[in-house]
Amino acid sequence: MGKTVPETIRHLIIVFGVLAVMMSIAAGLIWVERRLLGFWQDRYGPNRVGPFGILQPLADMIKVFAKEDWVPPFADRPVFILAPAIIVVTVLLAFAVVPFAPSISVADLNVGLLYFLALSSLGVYSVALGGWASDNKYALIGALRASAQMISYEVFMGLSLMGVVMLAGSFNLRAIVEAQRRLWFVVPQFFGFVIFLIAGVAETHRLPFDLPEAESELVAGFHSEYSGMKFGLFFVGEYLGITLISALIATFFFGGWLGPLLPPAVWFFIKTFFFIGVFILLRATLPRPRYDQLIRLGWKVMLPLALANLVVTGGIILAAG
Amino acid sequence: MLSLLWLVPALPFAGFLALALFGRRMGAFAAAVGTGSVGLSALFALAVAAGFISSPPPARIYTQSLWDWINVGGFKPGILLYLDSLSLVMVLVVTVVGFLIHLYSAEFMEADDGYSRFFAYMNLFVGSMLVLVLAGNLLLLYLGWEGVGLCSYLLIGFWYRQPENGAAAIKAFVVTRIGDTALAIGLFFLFLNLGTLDIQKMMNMAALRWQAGSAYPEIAAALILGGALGKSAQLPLQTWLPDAMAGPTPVSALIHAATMVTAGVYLIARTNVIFTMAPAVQFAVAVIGAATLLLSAASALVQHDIKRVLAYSTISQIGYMFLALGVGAWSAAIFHLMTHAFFKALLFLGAGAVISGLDGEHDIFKMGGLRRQMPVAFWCFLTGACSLAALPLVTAGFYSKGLILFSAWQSRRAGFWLWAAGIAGALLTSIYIFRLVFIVFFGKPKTAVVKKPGPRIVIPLVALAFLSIVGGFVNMPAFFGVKDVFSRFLESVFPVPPQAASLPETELLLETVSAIVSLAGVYVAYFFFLAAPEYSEEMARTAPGRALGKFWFSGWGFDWLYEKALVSPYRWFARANRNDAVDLIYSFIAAASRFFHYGLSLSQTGKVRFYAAVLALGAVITITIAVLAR
Amino acid sequence: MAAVPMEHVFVLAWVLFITGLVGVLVRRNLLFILMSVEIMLNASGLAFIAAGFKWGQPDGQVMFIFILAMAAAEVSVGLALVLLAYRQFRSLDADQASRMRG
Amino acid sequence: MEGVFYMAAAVAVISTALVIVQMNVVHALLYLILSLLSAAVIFVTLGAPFVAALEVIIYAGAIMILFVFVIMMLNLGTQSAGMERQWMRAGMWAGPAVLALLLLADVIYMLAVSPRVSGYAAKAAGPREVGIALFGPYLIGVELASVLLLAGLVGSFHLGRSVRQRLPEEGEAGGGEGD
Repeated sequence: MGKTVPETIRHLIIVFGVLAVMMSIAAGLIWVERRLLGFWQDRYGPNRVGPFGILQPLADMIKVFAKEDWVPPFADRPVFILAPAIIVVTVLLAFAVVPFAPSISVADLNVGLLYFLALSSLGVYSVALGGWASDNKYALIGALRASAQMISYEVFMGLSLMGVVMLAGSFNLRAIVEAQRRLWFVVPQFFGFVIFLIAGVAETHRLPFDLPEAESELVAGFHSEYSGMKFGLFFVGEYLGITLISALIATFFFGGWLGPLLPPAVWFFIKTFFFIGVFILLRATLPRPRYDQLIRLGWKVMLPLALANLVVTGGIILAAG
Repeated sequence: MLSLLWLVPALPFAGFLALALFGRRMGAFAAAVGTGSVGLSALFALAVAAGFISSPPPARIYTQSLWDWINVGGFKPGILLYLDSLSLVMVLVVTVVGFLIHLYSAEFMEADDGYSRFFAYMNLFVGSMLVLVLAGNLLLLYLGWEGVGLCSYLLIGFWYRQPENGAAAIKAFVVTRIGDTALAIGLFFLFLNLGTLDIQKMMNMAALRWQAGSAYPEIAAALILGGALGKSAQLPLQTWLPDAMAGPTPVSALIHAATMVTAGVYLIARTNVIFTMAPAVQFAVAVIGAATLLLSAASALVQHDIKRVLAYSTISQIGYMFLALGVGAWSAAIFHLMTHAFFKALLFLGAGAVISGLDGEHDIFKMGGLRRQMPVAFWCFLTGACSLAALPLVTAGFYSKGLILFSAWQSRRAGFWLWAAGIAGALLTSIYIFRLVFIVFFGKPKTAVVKKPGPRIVIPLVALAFLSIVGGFVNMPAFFGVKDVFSRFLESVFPVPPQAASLPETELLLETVSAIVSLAGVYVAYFFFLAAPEYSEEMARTAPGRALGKFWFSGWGFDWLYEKALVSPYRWFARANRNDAVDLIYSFIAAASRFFHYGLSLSQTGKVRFYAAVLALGAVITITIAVLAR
Repeated sequence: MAAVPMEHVFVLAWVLFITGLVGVLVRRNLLFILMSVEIMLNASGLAFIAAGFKWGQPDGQVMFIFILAMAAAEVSVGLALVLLAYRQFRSLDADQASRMRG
Repeated sequence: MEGVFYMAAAVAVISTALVIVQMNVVHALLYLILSLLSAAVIFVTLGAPFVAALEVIIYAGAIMILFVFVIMMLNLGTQSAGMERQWMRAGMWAGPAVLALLLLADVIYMLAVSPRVSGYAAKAAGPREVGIALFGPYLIGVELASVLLLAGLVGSFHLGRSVRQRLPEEGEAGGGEGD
């Protein structure tokens, strides 16, 4: 691969830049979420550390790193340690294909969308193995729930994106963004957007679909036995997941970096943060459904809807030639 | 008019379908459907005939192609209806006589359980027979041929609860099947050598390709003759017909007298070109006809069963037709076929009236004096008998039989002997039929009459009696100075018979001789069976008389001969081979596979890994072989 | 693109396949047997992909997709059977199945 | 890319070998997933990124998670590892080893005698070509595969159902999904 030295350097800068930005966003979200929740619930949230409590993530980080790294003696040690790493690694790897701006993306794969789906499907292992390795019945039940939920929702997450692929005619994320120059795909693919949003919430097992870790019934679900930095990795992984899904919603349905006046990257971050806000708003407002309701919603409503969306889209594209 | 032709066979088939599907629920209405469909068919046939005669189609041939039956590799027999004067005559005979017999059956079979079944079979028969006579190619003809054979089987065994009826049906089926097989081989032979089964094309092709008298036409004619012999109950396949009387009497009248048994005659007439080109076989036809007519007329002389007398009589009369065919008098044969259809149907129906009148009595020696008790039946039967005996001038039989005898006389080959056989047969015919008349209708009454024939029986009888008289007037001998309408009508189909140097005087002489012979027969019958029956009884008591009577009664011992020569050895072989030598091979295979099966079932351990290992081993061996064999 | 010799890819596919085969033959645990079968399927899929790459034809990938579909069906039924067998025998021993008759 | 191929191949071989000698099912499964992921990397080096993605999504992501799911449902205790150890005796390796060697001999012979064909087609087939082939000449295959999947669906559904009906008190042994 004959690349010139400046190109290689530019590439490395992008790689590490994205990594740094994502990690700091994830950390920053700890503060953002708590502040926003406080705002919507008419209370303050963290406001002691630094101005507006903005240094709260730093304080949390110190706390987490300082805690004892403890593995329960009954746990399956290697798997127990491996599990939290998986989610962070897979989500960070998934960011590789996200186009932040026309020239800023780690990898410009022509099967970028499939790459994202592949990595998001691997993220299940983190939860499942973590729960299993803990050798704790709450954790195991949480893990079972998580894997069933994530397999189910992965199916139509993929299906909902196929409409976008059909319209753009490519799996490449950059090409998908370029295809939205005239019209954001949220208009022709409104159902695809709704399905993807719901599936994204379920994939990141955020409220209201956080049944794998439902505190009220399962203590803390799959990460009951985790503490210290391993717990921190799950936590960071969740925020990274939210960011990823938001970024992808922006990419797939809201024209990615496209926008007037402002630089492309700014538009991209504006859209992404908007959807992060939507995620937090969902957490603040919606109640948690029962587990069987969740699965039923997935298979009996979302899947038919996704299929119908696919058929109609395909039919219209065929009819329009 | 002519385009209505397809309706003629279609209506009886429609009737059959309706009866077969809904017959059980129809009750008495079944007769209306059965008779009505054939009646309509007869009306259409008459309309077609009117059209055919008033405005003849070009070349006097009308074809109607309904659809392609098969189309495979150049073999393309269509459902093709073919109407010329010959098939028109046959269609008229079949539909008109068929209609009258259906009408008769409506009353005759009224009390029977299988009323609708009977009409279904009868309609199927009429339809098949019409297909047979209207067929434009031999394959379709063969379809009709087998169809009538099937109906014959079904109707002979109509009262299937009695085992002997079933046996008679099977016998009829099997014996005719021998002839059918010959015919089927003949069809293959013709198709192989002429490349078509379309009758007209085939005849033209045969005339072009084959030399008269060479082996090809002889073989083809012999095979066709085989089929005709079986269906028309001629020597040596005649044994089934007397037994076929087990069926209901209208069946005997329709199938075993008027129509089906004459199919052989029709077939030979239809393929007359081939027979003309095969003089040896044609002569054989004449000889077989002559022999059959003598043999069965003699048998008819000694029967006690009224229907068996008529059955032997039928064989004998068809023998006359074969004789005519054999000497090349095609139109004479068809003429006799037509008149015979009228008077023999009449005789059977009359006999049926007598039988049902006497509550199922078949033995003529238990009848007697019915002349007064059943006058209508008597007069009609007498008309039929006169026609059969060929009483001069007034009967149809006289003209048709006379024409045959005249033609036989003219034959270049053994003409005198064939004529002599015919005239001897005529004497015997006259004797046996009037023996029947005198025994049944004269003398003292022996059995009480329980049932008088109703109108639906009387009308067909009278109609047929009428036809039996006037049917002959269409073709009078030349010396009457009247045109021979019938022969001329058929001229377009048949080649002109070889005209020997004979004068009308010869014909007059011959007709006179046959008239005298038939009258003499009547007198002989009168003398032996009415005026002085003791003489005949005396004669029957003497040793040679008894032996001869027994011999003739059994139909010249053909059944006995076949039983000994064919059936018994076959049965013996079947018994000896009860365990089927060929089967041993297969049971050995079965035993071997069972053996290996037990061996292999040992390998069924239930251990999946063992299976996988063996599978892998097998794959490795296969791959190794494949690799090394490269 | 890559200049990996085709023979190397096939040897790799062979090694993976044989590993799976040995796994099927050696292990008694039904789950291990199923996994070994998956290894074998994957190895054959690898061979298809390699052949398709060699000729620049999509057929190899098509075959792999069929193998995927087949594997999905096989695993879903196989695992249901494993669950059933476990409930029946309280064990995952494949040889336990030889107790079944009929 | 060559280096990537050989590294991935080494990972695949080692992890696959580890799959079949593991005592713990979950560990074996993790090695299997690793093997599949390295296979996906190999696919990418062989110019088939589309299939590589499918391998990860379906094989590693869906099929293997089913295994995890079933293992979690069975929830085998620690005694199963001991059982495995007991089942795995040294003698068991002999037969398979012989078979493997035979096959090896076949393969080496084949590779030795077959003519060396070097070089690759200029262009690798992308997702578009695969899709066109799938819904063109292989349409019947796609239909059959869908029928097969349907049969698998019905079959596993039936198997899963009948357990509950026959053994109602043991149906709860599976745990999780009911509550």
